[in-house]
Amino acid sequence: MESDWLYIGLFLVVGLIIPIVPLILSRLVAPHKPNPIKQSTYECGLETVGESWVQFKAQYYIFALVFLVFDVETVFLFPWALALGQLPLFVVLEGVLFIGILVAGLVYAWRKGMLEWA
Amino acid sequence: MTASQIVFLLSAALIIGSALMVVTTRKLVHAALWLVAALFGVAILYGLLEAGFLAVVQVVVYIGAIAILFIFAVMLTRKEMRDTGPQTRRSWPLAALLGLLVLAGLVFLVLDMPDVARTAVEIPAEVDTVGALGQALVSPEAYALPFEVASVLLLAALIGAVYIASGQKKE
Amino acid sequence: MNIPLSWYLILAASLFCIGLYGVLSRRNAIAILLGVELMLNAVNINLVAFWRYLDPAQMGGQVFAIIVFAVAAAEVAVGLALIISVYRSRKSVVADDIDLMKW
Amino acid sequence: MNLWNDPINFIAGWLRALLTGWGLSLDLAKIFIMLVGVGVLIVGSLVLAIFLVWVERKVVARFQDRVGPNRIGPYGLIQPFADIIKLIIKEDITPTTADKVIYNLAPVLALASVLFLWAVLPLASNIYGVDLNVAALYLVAAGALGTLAIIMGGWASNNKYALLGAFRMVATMISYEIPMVVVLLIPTLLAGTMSFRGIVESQAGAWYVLMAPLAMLIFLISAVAELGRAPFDLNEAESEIIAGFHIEYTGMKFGLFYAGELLHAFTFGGFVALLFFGGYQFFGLEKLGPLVAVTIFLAKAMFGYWVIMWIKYTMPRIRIDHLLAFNWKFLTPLALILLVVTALLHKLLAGLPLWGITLIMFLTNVLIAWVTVEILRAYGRKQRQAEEVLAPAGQH
Repeated sequence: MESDWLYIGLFLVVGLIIPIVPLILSRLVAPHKPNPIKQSTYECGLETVGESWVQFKAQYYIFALVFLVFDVETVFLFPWALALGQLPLFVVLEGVLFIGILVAGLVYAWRKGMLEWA
Repeated sequence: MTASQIVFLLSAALIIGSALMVVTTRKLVHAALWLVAALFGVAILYGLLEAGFLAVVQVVVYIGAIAILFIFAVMLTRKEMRDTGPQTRRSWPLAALLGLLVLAGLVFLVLDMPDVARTAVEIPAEVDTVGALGQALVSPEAYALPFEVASVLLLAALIGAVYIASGQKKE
Repeated sequence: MNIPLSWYLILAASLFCIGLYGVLSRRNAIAILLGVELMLNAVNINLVAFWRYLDPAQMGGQVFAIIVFAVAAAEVAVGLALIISVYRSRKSVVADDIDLMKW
Repeated sequence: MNLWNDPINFIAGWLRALLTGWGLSLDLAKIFIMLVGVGVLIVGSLVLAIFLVWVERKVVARFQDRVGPNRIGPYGLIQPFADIIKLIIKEDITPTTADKVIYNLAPVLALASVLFLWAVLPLASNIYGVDLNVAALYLVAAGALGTLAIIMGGWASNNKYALLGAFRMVATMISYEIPMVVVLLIPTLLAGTMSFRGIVESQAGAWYVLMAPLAMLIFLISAVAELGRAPFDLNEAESEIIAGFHIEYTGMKFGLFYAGELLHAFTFGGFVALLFFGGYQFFGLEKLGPLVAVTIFLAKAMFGYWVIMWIKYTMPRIRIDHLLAFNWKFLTPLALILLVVTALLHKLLAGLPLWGITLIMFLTNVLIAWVTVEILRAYGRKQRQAEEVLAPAGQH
């Protein structure tokens, strides 16, 4: 058990370090001749127009919101799915009720037109 | 000094350092990313405490969902990339003082607790904590009610948040 | 597994106080919510540490931690939605400026 | 314990004896052996990624009726190495307005989030990184880090097209994560465990694709969306937003994103094989030896990868509103219904023989698919009628 997590920890560290190696290699080998035009942001080959910080649609945020709630709820379902085998039928119905409440939220958002790209 | 103590101290340093950056850095996107680092440190602690399920859930929920939502919100409420103006209230020294006082009080309480230097009992190898968690969460004798209530809470949050964020479309 | 319980508790206490400082000192409402997240995580560390150190056979601590996840998600969802809604009408996310309801 | 039947333990035992012989303590030797294992797995998967560059180029050429790389080495096999050398010696340009640290961190995290997945992939019954008891959620967690990498890259470039691309990509990825997690619950539920080895072992009787073919389809679709490949590649819709979140990345940093994408596609092919096609099992053939099992697994993963490529090079791109509507109004409800039905059937049919369970579940899936198609057809008809009322024929 503990050694499992030790392995994961080592994996995370090594997995983060190894992708850096080609970057360092590239830094050593590649030419480096910066100039202002090269280093300006790229925009279809034209000069950059206006602020690079654009206000984007609030709809992205609505989807992220719905996602957050669903993400937490599906995470709750994992212990339920694991315990399913050892438990009586009405516990399964408990999970079904849980999913039903989840779907009610989805239906609400749908009916309110929140899932449209308005 | 054993291996797990070293891991604990490293992740504690990560958590405290990133948390300090969260509350002091000027750029809000950076603050959100430092929050991700702090939360990742907490996930390491859960791994150390052999609560594997919580460790991955921490990453899935906090880093995968909550941090993303924060970054979205920061970018939605900003006109430009750089944050301008003072980021703290004028009364920040008072807040710092209060924080330190609370910390001192809590540390005093913790050290005063009986048997606080205890070490953990071994979890027997055959005990499946993830399975036991599932059993506890859905069996009616244990936590079935909080389980259902949580879903109602999330439903309420979803409805409320979607209603507020979408703005009244009447106008 | 030879870390004393007090280490976890002190770490959680410091994290809580840093979060508290963030909540009290920040002007931006989103930054205040970031501080609240830190405080919730401090609580969770305590819950899980007590579960591990007192009685791992009882899953109470972990279940509570999971409920805290749900509460944190709900709090972030509603809190950020409020902030965005206020930003739309007042073009500001500074907590002090949001003083519509003074009574 | 011999080299043929249990190579990992054989080599580990040999290394342990060697290291303790040199005077290392047992714990240190264990950590060192783990480190060697981790290194071999990661370097192996990166070498695989290099090979995948060649596969991808060759296959897309065939789809487009070309020959593909064929100049360097037999069948152009050396071509990816030439590509890498080119990427390394290219000048690395960082925009002056970029947020340097985050800008440089993003590609590393993007590739690393894919590499992390290899820690839990069981290549054979005794060749795997770690048999985690929460592996299914670990898969989701690694995906969350990938999402973070994209938003970091898009934001740090300080380029509006990059930011827009990142937002589209992240909206797609998080949306399609929901049906993916829901259908991940189905093998978890059927196997009664989240460990991937447990899921593979429990498919010894019948592959889950027979019990839950719809779940397999949903997983495949959401995996493609998660990868950001066509038809879900609006992050890099060249005609609209140049190249998505990695516009500003050049040289090896772009290479990391690219390698990450290819390896991610292959890895998800592996996960489809693992969750629904019996992983390293193939009608008892895997018992010949672990190396045979690894070959079986990689072949299945390659098949999954090929299907993902097939989809990519056949389908046109979908518009973002259609894409999100497809997820939230179709895929997510369907996945939830499927989960409820599977859970109930799994519980009710517990006493039956395996073939009975499999048959009933398969038929139920077919029924659900049929009902869904009928509902969609009725909906489509209604939509068309509404369109015709609005715009009578001849007036377009």
